[in-house]
Amino acid sequence: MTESEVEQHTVNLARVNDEWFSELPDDLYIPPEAFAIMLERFEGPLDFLLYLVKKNGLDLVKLDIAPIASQYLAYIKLMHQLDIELAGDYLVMAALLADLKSRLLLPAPKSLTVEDDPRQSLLARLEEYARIKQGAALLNDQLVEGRDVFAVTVGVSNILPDNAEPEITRFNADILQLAMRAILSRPPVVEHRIIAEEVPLEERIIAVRQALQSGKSIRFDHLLVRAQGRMGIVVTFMAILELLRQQEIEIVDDGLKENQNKEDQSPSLLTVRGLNLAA
Amino acid sequence: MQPNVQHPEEYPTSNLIDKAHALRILEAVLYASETPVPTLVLSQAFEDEYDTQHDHKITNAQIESWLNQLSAKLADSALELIKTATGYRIQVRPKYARIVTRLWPERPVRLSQALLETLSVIAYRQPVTRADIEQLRGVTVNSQILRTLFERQWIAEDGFRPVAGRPALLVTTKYFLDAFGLQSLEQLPELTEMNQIIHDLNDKNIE
Amino acid sequence: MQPNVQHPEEYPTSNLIDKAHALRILEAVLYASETPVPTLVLSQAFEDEYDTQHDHKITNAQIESWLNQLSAKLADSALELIKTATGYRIQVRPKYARIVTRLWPERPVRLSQALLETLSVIAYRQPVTRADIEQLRGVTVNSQILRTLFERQWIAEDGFRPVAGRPALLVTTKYFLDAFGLQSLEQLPELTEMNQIIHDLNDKNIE
Repeated sequence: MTESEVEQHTVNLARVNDEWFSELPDDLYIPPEAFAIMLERFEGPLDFLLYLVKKNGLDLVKLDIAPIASQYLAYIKLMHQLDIELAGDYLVMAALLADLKSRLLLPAPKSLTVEDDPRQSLLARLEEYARIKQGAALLNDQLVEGRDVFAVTVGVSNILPDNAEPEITRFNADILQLAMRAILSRPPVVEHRIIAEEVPLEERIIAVRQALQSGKSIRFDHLLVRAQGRMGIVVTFMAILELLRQQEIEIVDDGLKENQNKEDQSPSLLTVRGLNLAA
Repeated sequence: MQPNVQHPEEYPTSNLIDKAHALRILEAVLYASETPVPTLVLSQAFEDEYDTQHDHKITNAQIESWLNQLSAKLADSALELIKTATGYRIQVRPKYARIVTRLWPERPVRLSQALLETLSVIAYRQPVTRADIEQLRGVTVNSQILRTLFERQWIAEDGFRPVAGRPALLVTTKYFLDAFGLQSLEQLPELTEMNQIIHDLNDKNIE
Repeated sequence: MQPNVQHPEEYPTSNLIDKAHALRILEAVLYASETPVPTLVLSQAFEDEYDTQHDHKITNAQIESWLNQLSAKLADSALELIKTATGYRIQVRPKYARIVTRLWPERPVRLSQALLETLSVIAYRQPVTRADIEQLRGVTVNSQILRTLFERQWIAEDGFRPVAGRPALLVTTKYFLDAFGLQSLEQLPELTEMNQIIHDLNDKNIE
């Protein structure tokens, strides 16, 4: 997009939305796609607000919040129009600022004291956030072990001077299994955008019914379809509950054996068996 | 390695201790330790070595004097001796961090802006709840960041706020102080005046 | 301790290199390393430092000469430079090992959850890179923990993954098996539990 195109674009926008775009800040000449990138640079709406405050060279203490609120709202509105996805935090702040602006437009009641000034709480938040941000910068300036300095640990010679029998501490290998299970049972950390494939309950009921038709016992995990993922596990379990309710199947092993009998360490899983429906 | 009692007048109580040997004992302990070594542990190293034989105590002043000499001995090396919250630590000087991080790019601790801000709230405003952090930063607290901070043992829970839901109160730990080369929370860099902050942040953001 | 450039004629190609500085670079690398350092890695440490400036390579002979000088520098200390099968390492001399092991006799006893989890990932999923461990555990790998595992010789590096950065592959050792009373890796307790199944399914979904 050339500069003149951007300009044209902006002028058009200004005509459509006089409320928002009559106060457009100069740097709206940023190409729209740059907005998304710009947003990523901020740690949230307060950070963004602080940026606007700084850019305008305003004294935060004497600040008239109205122009900043307008700028913020203008940005949010524009980003919305450009279909740039915004975190909810930004919209919450926009609502707050819009509310603040509308209240400031009303004639100030006589009784309004400094403490009641709705600007105060926002300014206090901004100030406090600015301090936190400064604290973050100061912490970042520290010499951090593992980043700027590296703690020295040298090994100790393995040759024992007196040839003494080293005291070997033995560990139970089960603690490794427990640790691994702890890791595996945690929800995945990375947030994946998984479009959840619907797993129809009806399909699962039919599948489980078919699998158990011959009256044999099947362990729960063998009833699953890998491609169905976690949702498949949940829906398959629901299917089993439904079939139990209809008395088409019965439980052979409830999978709780391990807890009841500590001697028996063998893994235990829910196992079900089909009942003879003809009977 | 030879006994070398050059300055008996300086430490009359420990004239039986060979200074060079004492420095080597301190070295062994400081270099081998995985964590900063408190003075108490350093003096224990000497107890085993000397007290039973010579029936006198090594004073902390004596140990500190030796530590100063050890520090001087490191002046020409890539290492330095520093004092942190939990004790003394020998570390590779910051000047050489570039080489270390280049050789082991996967190793260095990375501190994201979000992590630093979260840590800043906890460090400067402790004790705080998760909700406090959200309120102060204006964004949802990233669980991943808290988990990392807990994992590094830089933060810990310390009681709860007696309100509905009894939210846990978060504080920084001595390991946080160790990692940031601080001896106490009083040594946290001071936050300056508001106008100065705005000014500084301006410079930072423009980068 | 003083810079001491006595033999410039020995290494004419590197006469522009300040020997004292070279020794400090070697120190930084050897002390910061969690494992013995191969000569190759030592020479990499000098690449950025000198080659671009002076347009010449540091030879292995040059490095070995410096290592000898470093070793001499350690003569009066509690430390020594040794060459192992996999590279050079600085360690506490046997004479002082006793003091260290006496101070921390409990050293091997307490295994933190973070250490156990790191170890179990290496044990069950070997060979793994550091990044693999981070991915699975969801937190940054603590260098201190790896250092401890290396020091106990429970884990070792075994080659590298042929991707960018050539990250080292970690495996468990026979000392690990000894410590956990196992004859072989096949004896590790099996993970045929529900969470394994869920985990596998997750992997599948993410791919």
